[in-house]
Amino acid sequence: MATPETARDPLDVDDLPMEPMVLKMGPSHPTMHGVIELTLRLDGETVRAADVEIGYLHRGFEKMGEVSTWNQVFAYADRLNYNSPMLNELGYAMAVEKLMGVDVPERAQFLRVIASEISRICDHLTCVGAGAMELGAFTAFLYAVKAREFLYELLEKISGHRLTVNYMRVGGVWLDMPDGWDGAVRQALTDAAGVMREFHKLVTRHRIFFDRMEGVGIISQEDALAWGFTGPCLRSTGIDYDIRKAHPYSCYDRFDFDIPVGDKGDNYDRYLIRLEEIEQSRRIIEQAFDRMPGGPVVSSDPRVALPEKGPVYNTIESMMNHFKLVYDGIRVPPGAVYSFSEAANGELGFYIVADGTGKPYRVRVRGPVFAIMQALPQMLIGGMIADIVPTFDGINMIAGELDR
Amino acid sequence: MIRVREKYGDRMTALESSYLTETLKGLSITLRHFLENTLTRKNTVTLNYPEEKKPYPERFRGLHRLMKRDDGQVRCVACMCCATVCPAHCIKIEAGEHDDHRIEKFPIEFSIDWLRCVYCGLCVDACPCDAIRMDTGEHPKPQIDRNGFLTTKIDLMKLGGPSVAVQGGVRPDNGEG
Amino acid sequence: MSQAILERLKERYEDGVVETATERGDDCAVLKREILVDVCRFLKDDADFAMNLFVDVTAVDWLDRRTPRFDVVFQLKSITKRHRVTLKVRVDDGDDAWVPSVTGVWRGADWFERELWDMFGVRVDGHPNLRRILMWDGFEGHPLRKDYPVAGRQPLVPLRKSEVHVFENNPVDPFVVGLGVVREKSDGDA
Amino acid sequence: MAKLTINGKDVEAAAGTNLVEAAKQVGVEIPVFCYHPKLSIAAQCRMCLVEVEKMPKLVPACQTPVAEGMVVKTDSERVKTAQAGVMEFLLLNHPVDCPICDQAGECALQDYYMVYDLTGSRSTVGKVHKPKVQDIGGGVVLDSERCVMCSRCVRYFDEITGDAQMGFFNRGDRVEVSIFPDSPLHGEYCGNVVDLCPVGALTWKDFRFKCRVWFLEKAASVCPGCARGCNVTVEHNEGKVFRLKPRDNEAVNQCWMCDEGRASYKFVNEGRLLDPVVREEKKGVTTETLSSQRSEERKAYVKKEEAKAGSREPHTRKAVVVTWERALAVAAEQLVKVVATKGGAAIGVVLSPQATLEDNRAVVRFAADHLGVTAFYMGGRLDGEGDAFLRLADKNPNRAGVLAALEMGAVARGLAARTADDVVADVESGKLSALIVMGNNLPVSPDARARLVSAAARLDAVIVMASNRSELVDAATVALPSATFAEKEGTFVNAMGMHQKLRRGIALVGRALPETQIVQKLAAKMGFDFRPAREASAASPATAAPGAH
Repeated sequence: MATPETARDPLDVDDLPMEPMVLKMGPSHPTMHGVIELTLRLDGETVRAADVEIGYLHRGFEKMGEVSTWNQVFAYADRLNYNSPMLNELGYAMAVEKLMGVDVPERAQFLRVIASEISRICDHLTCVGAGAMELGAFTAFLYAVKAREFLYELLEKISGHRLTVNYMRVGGVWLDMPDGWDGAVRQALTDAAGVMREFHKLVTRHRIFFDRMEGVGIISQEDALAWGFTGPCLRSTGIDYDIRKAHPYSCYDRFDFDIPVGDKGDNYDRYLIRLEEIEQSRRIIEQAFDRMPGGPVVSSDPRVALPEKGPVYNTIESMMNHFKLVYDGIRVPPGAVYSFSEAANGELGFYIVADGTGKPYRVRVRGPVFAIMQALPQMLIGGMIADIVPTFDGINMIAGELDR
Repeated sequence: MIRVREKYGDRMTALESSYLTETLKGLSITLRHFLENTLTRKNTVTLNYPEEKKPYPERFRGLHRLMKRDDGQVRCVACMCCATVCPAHCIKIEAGEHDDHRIEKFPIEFSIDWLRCVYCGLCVDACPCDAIRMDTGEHPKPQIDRNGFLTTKIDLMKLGGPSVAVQGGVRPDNGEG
Repeated sequence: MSQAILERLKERYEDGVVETATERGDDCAVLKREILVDVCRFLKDDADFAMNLFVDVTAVDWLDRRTPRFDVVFQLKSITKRHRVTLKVRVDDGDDAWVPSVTGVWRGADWFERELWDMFGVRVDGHPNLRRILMWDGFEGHPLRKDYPVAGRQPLVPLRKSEVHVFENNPVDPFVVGLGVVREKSDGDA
Repeated sequence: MAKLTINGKDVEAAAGTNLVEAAKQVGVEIPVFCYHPKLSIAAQCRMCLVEVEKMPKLVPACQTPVAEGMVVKTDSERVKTAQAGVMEFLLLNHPVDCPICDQAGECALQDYYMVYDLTGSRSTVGKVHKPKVQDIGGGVVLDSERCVMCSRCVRYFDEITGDAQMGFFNRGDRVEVSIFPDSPLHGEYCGNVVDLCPVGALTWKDFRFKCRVWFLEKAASVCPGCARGCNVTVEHNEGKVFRLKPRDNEAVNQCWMCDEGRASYKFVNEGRLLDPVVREEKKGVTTETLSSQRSEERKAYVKKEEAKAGSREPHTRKAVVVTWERALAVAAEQLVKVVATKGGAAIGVVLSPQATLEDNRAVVRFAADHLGVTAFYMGGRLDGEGDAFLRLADKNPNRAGVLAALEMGAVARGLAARTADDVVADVESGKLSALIVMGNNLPVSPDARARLVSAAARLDAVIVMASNRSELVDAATVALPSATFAEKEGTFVNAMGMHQKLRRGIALVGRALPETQIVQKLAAKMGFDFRPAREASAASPATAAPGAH
């Protein structure tokens, strides 16, 4: 890493005055994972100051939530962190269920965890793959995308869509897994693991990659905490904080998995953590399939879940129940809760307020990346302009959950 | 807790930092893939689109269709459940009185704006008559202008087929009197 | 554990704590605005509580339903102690719509407080850089207020020719920024 | 007064109060189908069964008067079982009709099911079927299958209108509510049975299938149909009014409304004058230029005009849709000319008892103070039928308001409203050379109206502020679109002298404006300093009390 001291020779300055330069990077620079704008003040190639301007992808999620029914919000929640829609849905569903006090059936919990972990793997694959590509390893990126493709197909099989899944509902999930899905998941995970081994061989120990990741974008433990880091970025500084372990939710307490942590808080740590978390997610999924209980996949509470179609077509009782849920929505009792879960980038929090009607009074999303992005200038300053790319990737900014 | 640096290695070994071994290792992987893909296509994951197409899975939510009654009339009774539940407000229905008293109500017009639709499938969940489905397995085709995506009842019914579900208003025991 | 926080706060601040409640497992203390920063500093520094992670701040607009109008809601968490607490401050509309900044306690509150201002028009007193964050400069109104219409329209913004960019983390030298690369405005030679 | 407890809450109620009403006082809802406060007690739906201490059986709350020391439970297991049982019976033969039933969304069965039942069907046999979609007259459609036999409609005709028109027929599960053979519903108050029906057995033909009720937004308003001023809610969606429903007001209409009133919203949606129109002295047909009409309305209008053009000679004045700016400039110019040459006495102002008190007052003050007008006439609609119950012969909701507005504007000037027939006479005699008309038409005979229209062609200015198209609008030199009662805030003063507030429902249709604003703009155009909203009465509900003006 180029430190300010080595970046320029004081002797040169005398006869060649350095000219500070302001560079606008973005709002749609190719390496910007979403639309944001960096304003950099450069001293040669060294970043002296940086500002982040966000909000380009603000779609008014919270405002839309206030005019949607509780179940309609899932369609918007999908589009927060669009790399891992299942994790957003899980976070939102848990918040509503916490406020309502609904019990979610076992099998639905397991399906949620499996779907979420597949989403987490997808997210990490995108992050490490894109990171490799931005450092020039295009082949490696294609391998990661290939592995992700196997998983997207699984999501498509269970939910109907790859990205805009809309799979979860308050009180459970949309449908049980299709026949043979578990076998397909195990197969796909094995295939993906094979691809990832190759990916690993291609980049992890390659010196070009190593040199550009190692020691770049360092953040200390204290700083990370002060800025409100969570997720892989916090763990890269050596803190083993993972909400799945610290505050187990859904059925995570039943699975055996490890939390990877780094030492230095640099990009290489973040890369390795993501690589390792893919492995751990695989472990969770395999255990979940081994212990998958039977039973329904959505709550049997008629105030929460739509009744089955057969009775709806044929009996007035279910028909009325169906109608009330459709036009009135789920009636969530008045109150407010904050519910949080471990999304791919850290703590995804939902603070929801209900006023007893079928629509949320307020839906607040605390996206993990929002807190992390504020520290980006600190992680960039002092580094080279080329270091922006791996650091930015290591944060894994997703404009969807940053701007909401 | 796993310390990733312990597991994956912290520093470059002398061999690794020579570029050579790692580059050769990488090249061997890509070369193997290159040969495999050109000679056998056994492990190739790409398709020669559009000659080869991958079928959508069974649950894929594609274009909507309106199901029909046994006599070919539209199944929908314009109850507006789908229009109510749609988060994108893309369904517009105009209800009217049907001549047949056993049907009573039917949609004079039923249009979906496929550009506004987010393909969430809530309308299918919300339909109490098995009238709207998204199981065509097709995605919207490109159109020259926006109006091309505004689909009417006729188009939606063309995609539709007979429904096997027994519907509320008309039950097997629904004789006269 | 977090029940203990509420007890401790009540004991320590007496009248400053307006009320405490535990709702569906969430422990919440409603504070008077004056003691907010003090409470935050105490919760962060106290070894028993060690609220080292600032999670979130947002507001709820109770237009026409309650007075004061806004609940400003803080979520705090301790990573070491694995517990958390919700703090609320009630502020009213107009001149009263302000809270003190807690950026002095947790730096990470910075953007969250800017968002609070941007979305609700609740000013954050003592914030180092209180600008809009998700909306653009020149946006009229505060979108998450209940009286802002869902389909609200905004006037067009005039095309910006160039502007002086003041770096937040290095505000000494302003620079003129336009399209692409623009040189320093000041006549200095750096 | 009797003291009792309901669900552990102390209640104090007057002797004779029944338990349903007593429970309401403490916010306890007892479900009812057959009970209605304005009807006699039937106690036949059994939905309101409650447990009273020391009574061996559950008792119907609607039929049980309060007594000192009573201990009532409405949420005990026994009561819940009874409620669920009643629901199960009621639903046993209920058709699976929610998708096609207009009541869905405001149906007592649906609402109660979610609270008091929530169990699936246990029936293994088919349902009993009865005739559906029967047009029983009076604008009411009956579906016998959906009926829960609460007899509210039967009792309504027995007790409120006094002409028994409905009854129960057959026995057991074949029982049906219906009209008597060959005697369809008649009378002017049939719509109330639709409101009374707790389920979808009786639906209102005019509203059927037009809009789902859960889409409707509601605004408290006053019926514009007659001088009674029945309190109503304007139910609207996306800028269209779909129905008027009565609102409780013991002093005016209790909870009833006449059928004529129910239909009195129609002019809000149909045949509206959408843009300011200026008529110029040119040969040509009026139709082509009215371009901004809604397409279907425009087609109908063109058709009508073409027919007219075939039978009569084309209008000599050409109508042009113009901007507000232009229309007001033309109106101002014409008025200024008349005032300058002939004085204010040559201008006649027709006030509208269809418009609000505020609008009339603004027009009176503008005309009297700034133009020097002394001739004010009462516009509105011709008298119609009245009866002893609600309907009054005066079909204008605000006649008293016009008089009040004149009185206020007439301080020390002795203004009075003359009849609309005087307008025709004064125009024909040449006493007036300009007219300012509020409202769509004049309450005169068709013959007199035709005379006025032909005489109006000779006038220097005919400025009409109207919400709908009419002959008078077609004869105007300047037609300004005004807002209807559903689009503005204001006050109606009914025949009893009660000031009643209107709340705004839909957004302004087309480019229409409330008359107050039109006059304000017109005055500004003419260079007057005119502020009609001095009292700002529309702003705060505190001024809604009678006598506040």
